[in-house]
Amino acid sequence: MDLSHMNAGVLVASLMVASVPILLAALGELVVEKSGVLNLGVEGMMIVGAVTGFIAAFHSGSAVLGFVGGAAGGAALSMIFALLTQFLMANQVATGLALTLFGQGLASLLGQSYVGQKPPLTGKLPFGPLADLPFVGPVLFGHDWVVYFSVLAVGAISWFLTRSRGGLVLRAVGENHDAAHSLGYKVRLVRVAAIGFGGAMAGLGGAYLSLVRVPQWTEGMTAGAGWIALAIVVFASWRPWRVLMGAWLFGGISVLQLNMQAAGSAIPVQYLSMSPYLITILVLVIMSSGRSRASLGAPASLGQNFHAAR
Amino acid sequence: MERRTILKGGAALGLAAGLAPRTLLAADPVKVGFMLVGPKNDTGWSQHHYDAAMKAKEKLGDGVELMVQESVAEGADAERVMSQMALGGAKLIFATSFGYMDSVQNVAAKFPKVMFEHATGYKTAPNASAYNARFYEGRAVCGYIAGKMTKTNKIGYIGSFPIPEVVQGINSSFVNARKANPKVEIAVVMISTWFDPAKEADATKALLDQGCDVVLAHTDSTAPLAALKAAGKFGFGQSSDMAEFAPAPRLSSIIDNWAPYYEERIKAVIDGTWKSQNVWYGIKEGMVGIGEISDAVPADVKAEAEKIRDGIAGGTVHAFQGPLNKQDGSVWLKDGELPDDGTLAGMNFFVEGITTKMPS
Amino acid sequence: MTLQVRAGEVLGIGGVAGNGQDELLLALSGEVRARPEAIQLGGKPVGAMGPNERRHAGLLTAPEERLGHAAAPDMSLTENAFLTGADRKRLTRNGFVDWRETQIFAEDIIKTFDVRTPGPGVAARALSGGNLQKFVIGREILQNPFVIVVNQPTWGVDAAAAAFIRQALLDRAAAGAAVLVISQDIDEILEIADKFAALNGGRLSEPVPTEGLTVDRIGLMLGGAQGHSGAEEVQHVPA
Amino acid sequence: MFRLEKRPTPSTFWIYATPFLAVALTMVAGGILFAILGKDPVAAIKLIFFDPLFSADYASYARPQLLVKAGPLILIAIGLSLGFRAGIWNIGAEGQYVIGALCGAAAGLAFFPTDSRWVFPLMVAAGALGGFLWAMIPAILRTKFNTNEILVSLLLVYVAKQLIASAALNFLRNPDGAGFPGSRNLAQIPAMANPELIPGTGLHWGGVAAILAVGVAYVMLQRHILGYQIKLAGQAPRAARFAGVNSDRLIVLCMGFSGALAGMAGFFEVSGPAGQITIDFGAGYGFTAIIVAFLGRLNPIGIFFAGLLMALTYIGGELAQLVLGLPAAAIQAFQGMLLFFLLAVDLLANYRIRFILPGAR
Repeated sequence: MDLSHMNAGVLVASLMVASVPILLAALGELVVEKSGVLNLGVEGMMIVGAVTGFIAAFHSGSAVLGFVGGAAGGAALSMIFALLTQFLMANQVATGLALTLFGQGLASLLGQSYVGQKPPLTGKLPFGPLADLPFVGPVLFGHDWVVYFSVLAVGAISWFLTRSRGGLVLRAVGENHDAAHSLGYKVRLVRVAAIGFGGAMAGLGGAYLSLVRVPQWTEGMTAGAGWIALAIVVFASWRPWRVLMGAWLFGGISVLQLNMQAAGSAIPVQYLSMSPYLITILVLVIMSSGRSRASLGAPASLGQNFHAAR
Repeated sequence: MERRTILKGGAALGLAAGLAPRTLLAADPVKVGFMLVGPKNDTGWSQHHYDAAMKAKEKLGDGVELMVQESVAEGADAERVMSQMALGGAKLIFATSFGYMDSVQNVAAKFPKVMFEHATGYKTAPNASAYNARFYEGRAVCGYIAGKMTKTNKIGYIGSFPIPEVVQGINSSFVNARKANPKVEIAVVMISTWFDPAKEADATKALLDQGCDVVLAHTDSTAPLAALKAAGKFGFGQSSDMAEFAPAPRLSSIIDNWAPYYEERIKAVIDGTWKSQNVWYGIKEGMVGIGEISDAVPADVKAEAEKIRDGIAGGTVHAFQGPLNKQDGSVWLKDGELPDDGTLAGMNFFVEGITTKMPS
Repeated sequence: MTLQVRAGEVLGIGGVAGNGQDELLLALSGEVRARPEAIQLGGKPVGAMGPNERRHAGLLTAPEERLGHAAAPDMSLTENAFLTGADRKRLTRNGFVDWRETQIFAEDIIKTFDVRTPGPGVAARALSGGNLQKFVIGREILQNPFVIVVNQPTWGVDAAAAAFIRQALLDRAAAGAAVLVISQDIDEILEIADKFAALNGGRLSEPVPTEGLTVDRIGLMLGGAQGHSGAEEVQHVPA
Repeated sequence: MFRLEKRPTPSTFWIYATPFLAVALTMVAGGILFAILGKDPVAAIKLIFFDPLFSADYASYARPQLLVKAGPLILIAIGLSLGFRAGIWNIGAEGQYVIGALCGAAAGLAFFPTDSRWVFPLMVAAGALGGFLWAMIPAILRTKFNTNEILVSLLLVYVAKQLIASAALNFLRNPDGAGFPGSRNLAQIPAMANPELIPGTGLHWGGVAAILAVGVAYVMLQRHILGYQIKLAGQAPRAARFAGVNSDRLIVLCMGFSGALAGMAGFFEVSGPAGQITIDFGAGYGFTAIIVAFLGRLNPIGIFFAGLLMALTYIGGELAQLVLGLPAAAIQAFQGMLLFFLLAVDLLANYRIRFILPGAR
C-alpha cells in the first residue's frame, strides 16, 4: 500500500467536513437526552431539515436562510414528537421511530419538485493567505462557516450545560423529573424546548447535506446519518466535547478507510467498510469498561415520561 | 382518470368476480407494471427507468396505462408487488433490478399469461425476458477520455460492490485509458452502497487526495460531480447526461437509455408479437448512450473518442480486445481475441495493471 | 462493624439519617454481598449469598423505601407478595408461578395485618403509606423468619398502623426470632428494643440494654462517643 | 384547560377501543393528505384497509400475504418486547436477523447437494444460534464492560450488512450463477426450502414459529418466574435487586432470546419468501419490529395484532400505489400518522381527562 500520498492536513480537513451533519445532529440529541427525553427520530428530522433547508435556500437564493429553514423544518417536525410524548404521554421509543418514518415520507413529498435543482453556494470563509499554510491552512482556515459553527456549538452547549443556570435546570429535569418538579421547575416546558432545539440541530445537519455536502436534494439522502448521530451521543457518555471526539473519530475512520482503498490498501474492502463501526465499538468498550452506569452519564430519567400527579 | 378506473374496476368486479386475473374489457388500455428498487426521483438508476417508462407511454398514448411501484425491496416484497400487479390486470411487468431475478421467475410461473421483463439478470422463461445494457462499452469511451485528460496519470473509479457489472466497468475504463495513455493508473474505491450522496462525495475526495484528477463514478447520485467541481477536477455523467455540470467537471457521460426498448416491448404486447428473449444491448442498439463531449476536452481527443464510440456501434472497435492479461499475469485474451458474452457477463477478475485486489 | 442479635431479642439501631442505615440494610438483605463469614446465621456463613438464598436460610428484610424498593408500585399486591415470598411460601412449581397460592398468601397478609384495600388485585401505589407498610412488614413476618431486619418500619405511618407494626415485631421476637430494627425514631427503639446501638458515620457502637438508658447517654452514643470499628460482622446466635 | 389524571388501573374499555379510534382518526387525516395530493381519499383508504382483506381482485392473494409479511415482524417483536419490558434496549434486531439468515443458509449450503430431512432443522438451529451469538456481543460487552447496548447493537447492524453483502459476493455465491452475486436459491432446494404449509394461507414455518412465540411469551409473562422477573426489572429495578433478580443473567437471557428469534426470522425469510442471500438482504424488518413491539404495548397478543396491522398497511399501501399512483412517500407518511395516532390515543387507556376551569383546583 502506498500511503505516501496521504496528506494529514487534507485528511483532517476532510474528516472535519464529513462529520458536520453527524456532529450537529448529535449535539442536538445530546441536549434532548440531557433533559431526560430519548428521541429516536433524528434521522427523520435530519431529512426534513435537508429538504426544508433546500427549499428555503432555493427560493431565497441565500444559503444562510437555507440553514435557517432547515433548522425550522427539523424543529417543526420535532414538535409532533413533543406533543405526543410530553402531552399525550406516548412511548418515546416508538414515537421516535414513527417520527423517522413520517419524516422520510414527508420529506419526499415536499421535495418532489426540487429534485435535480441546484442550491445557492456556501463558500469557504476568506482567510486569504492563511488558507495556504501547510497543514494548518486546510485544517483551520479552509472551511465554510458551518464547520466553525459546529465546533463553536460544542463549546456553547458545553458551557450551557455546565455553567449556566438554564443548563442546571435542564440537567435537573433529566436526572429526576419529580424532584425538579417539586422544586418548581416546569419539567414539560424545559423538555419541549430541548426537543425543539434537538430538532433544529438535526435540521441543520440535514441542511448541511443538501446545501453543502452533496449539494442537491435527493430522496433518502441522509442514508442513516441520524442513527450514527444517536450512537455518537451514547458513545460520548452525554458529554459535548466527547460528541465532537466521537463524530470526528467516526468521520475520520470513514474518510481514512476510503483513502486507504484509494491508495490501494491490501486490507480487503469489506473489512475496511466495517471499520468505522467496529472501531467505534472498540473505543467505547475501552472507555466504558470498569465504570458504573452512573458515571457513564446517562440521565437518570432518560426515556421516562413525566406526569405531575398534582 | 384514476377515479374512473376504480369505478370501472368495480363494475368488472361484479362481472368477473372470482376470476383472477380479471379479464380485460375490450376498451381497457394495456396495463404495464414498473417495479423500481429505489424512489422514482432518486436522480439515478430508478429515475431513469421511470423516466423511460413515461417516455414510452407518451409515445404509445392512451392505449397504455402504467402501474408504478417505487422502493420495492428484493425478496418477498418484490414477489408480492408483481403478483398484485398481475392481479390488477398488468399484461407486462418490468422488474428493474438484478435482485428481482428469482422473484420474476416465481411470479412468471404463477401467471403464465402475463409477460415479464427483468433488467440486468440472466434467467428467462417462456413469459419472462431478460434485458441488460453493455455499460462497459460506454465506459470504454469515458475511460479513453479520462486517460487523455489526466495530468497526474491517475484516474479514480467509485464502485458500489464488486459485482460483474462494476468489474466490467472498471476493467473497460482502465484498458481504454491505457490505450490513450500507457502510464495511467487506476485507483478503485468501493462504497458498499449504490446510493449515499455524502459517502459518494467522501469517496471522490479520497480519490482526489490520493492524486487522481479524473474520477469515474458508478453510483447513483451527482455528489461526485459536485465534489469534482469544487476541486476543479474532471468526471463524467453517470446514468443520465448530468448536463448541468458541463462543460466541466463533466467531460461526457454514459447514459442509460431504456426508453426505446420499453416502447418496443410494450408495443409488442399490444400487437401480440411479444416473445421471450435475452438481450444485451449496447451503443449500437442505443441502450447505452454517450453524452455530448464537452468543450473542456481538446478537439483531437474528442474526435478520437467519437471514433471509438462509432467504432463500437459499428462493431469495428471493442472495449476488450486481446492481448489482455488478468491481474495475476495469466492470459485472458490472446492477440486479437474477443471475449465471449458468458465470460464478460460474469466477470469477476481485474485485468493486469489494476492494483486493487478483488475481494475474496 | 460487629453486631450480634440473639433469638428472641430485639436490637434497635438508632442514628441520624445518612449514617449508614441504607448500606446496613443492603448488606443484610444480600443486595450487596460480602465475604461468606461476614454474616452468620446460627453459625452458618451467609455473607456471600444473594437475597434469595438468605431468605431461604431465614434472614428476611424490609427496606425503608416502600414504593420502588420493598414493593413494585405498578404491580398488584398479589404480585408484590410473590416478590419476597416465592421461596419460603413455596409459590413456584418448576419455575412457574402458582398465582392461586400467591393470592392466598396476599389475602392472608391483608387479613392478618389489617391492610385496608379493596383486594389483592390492587396496585401497590394505590395504597396509603401505612397500609403498604403493613403489607410489606406482614409479607416478611408471615414467612416465619429466623432473623428479621426492618429499616424505618413506621416512617410516615399513622399512629394506629405504627402500633400494629411494632406489636407484630414484638410478637415475632416472642416466637423466637431475632429482630433488628433500624430506626431514627429513638422512642420507637426504646419502646420495643431489648438493646440499643447507635450508628454513626458508618460505625456501630457497642449495644447496651435499653432498660435504664438515659437520654444523655443516647445523645452521647448518637454523637459517636462510643464508636467501635472493625470488620462488618453480623451474627445471629440461637438462644 | 384540561388535566390528566392517571387511572389506578388501565381502562379495559379503552384498551380495546383505542386501536379502532386511532385507525378512524388516521383515515380522516390520511384522507386529507391524499386529497391534497389530488387523489380520491375514499378510494385510497379503501385500497389500504379494505381491499387487501375483502376485494375480489386482490384479497385471495393479499390475505395470505398478510401472514408472510407479519410473520417475521411478530417473531422479532416478541423477542424484543421481553428485553424492552426489562429495560434492555436491543435496537439491533436487524443485524441479528441478517446474521441469522446468513448462518442458517450457510449451514445448509455447506451440505449441498443433499436431501436429508435433518438439514432443515439444522438450518433453523444455525439461524437461531447465529442471531443469538450476534446478540451476545452487546450483551456480554454490557455485562462485562458496561458498554451501552443501544450503541453496540445498532452499530453491529451495519457490520452485519457488510458481512452478508460479502457473503453474497464471495463465499456463498451461487457457483452456477454465472458470476453474479447471490447465493443458491434455498426455496428451490427441497431439503432447505421453507414453503407455504397450507395452500392459500401464507403460513410457512416462520409463521408457525411466530404463533408459537406469541404463545410461549404469553405464558412466560403470565406464569413463569422469568416473566415475572422481566416485568419487575423493568418496572422497579431496585425492587428487582431486592427480590434477588440477577440483572446480568436477565440481560444475557433477554438479548439472547430476542437475538435467537430475530435470527430464526431471518432464516425463515431467506429459505422461503426471499429465497436467497443477496447483497441487500434485510429490508428493515428489525427496525419495524421495534414499532410493532410498542404498538402491541409489549404484550404478546397485542404484538400479534400490531404485526398484522402493520403488514396490512404495507400491502394496502402497495395497492394504493399501483392502482391510484400514490407516491411511496405518501404511504410512508400515512404509516407514520397511523403510528402517531395509535400512540397518542393510548393515553385514554391510562389516563382520565378532566376538564377544569381556569383558576380552579
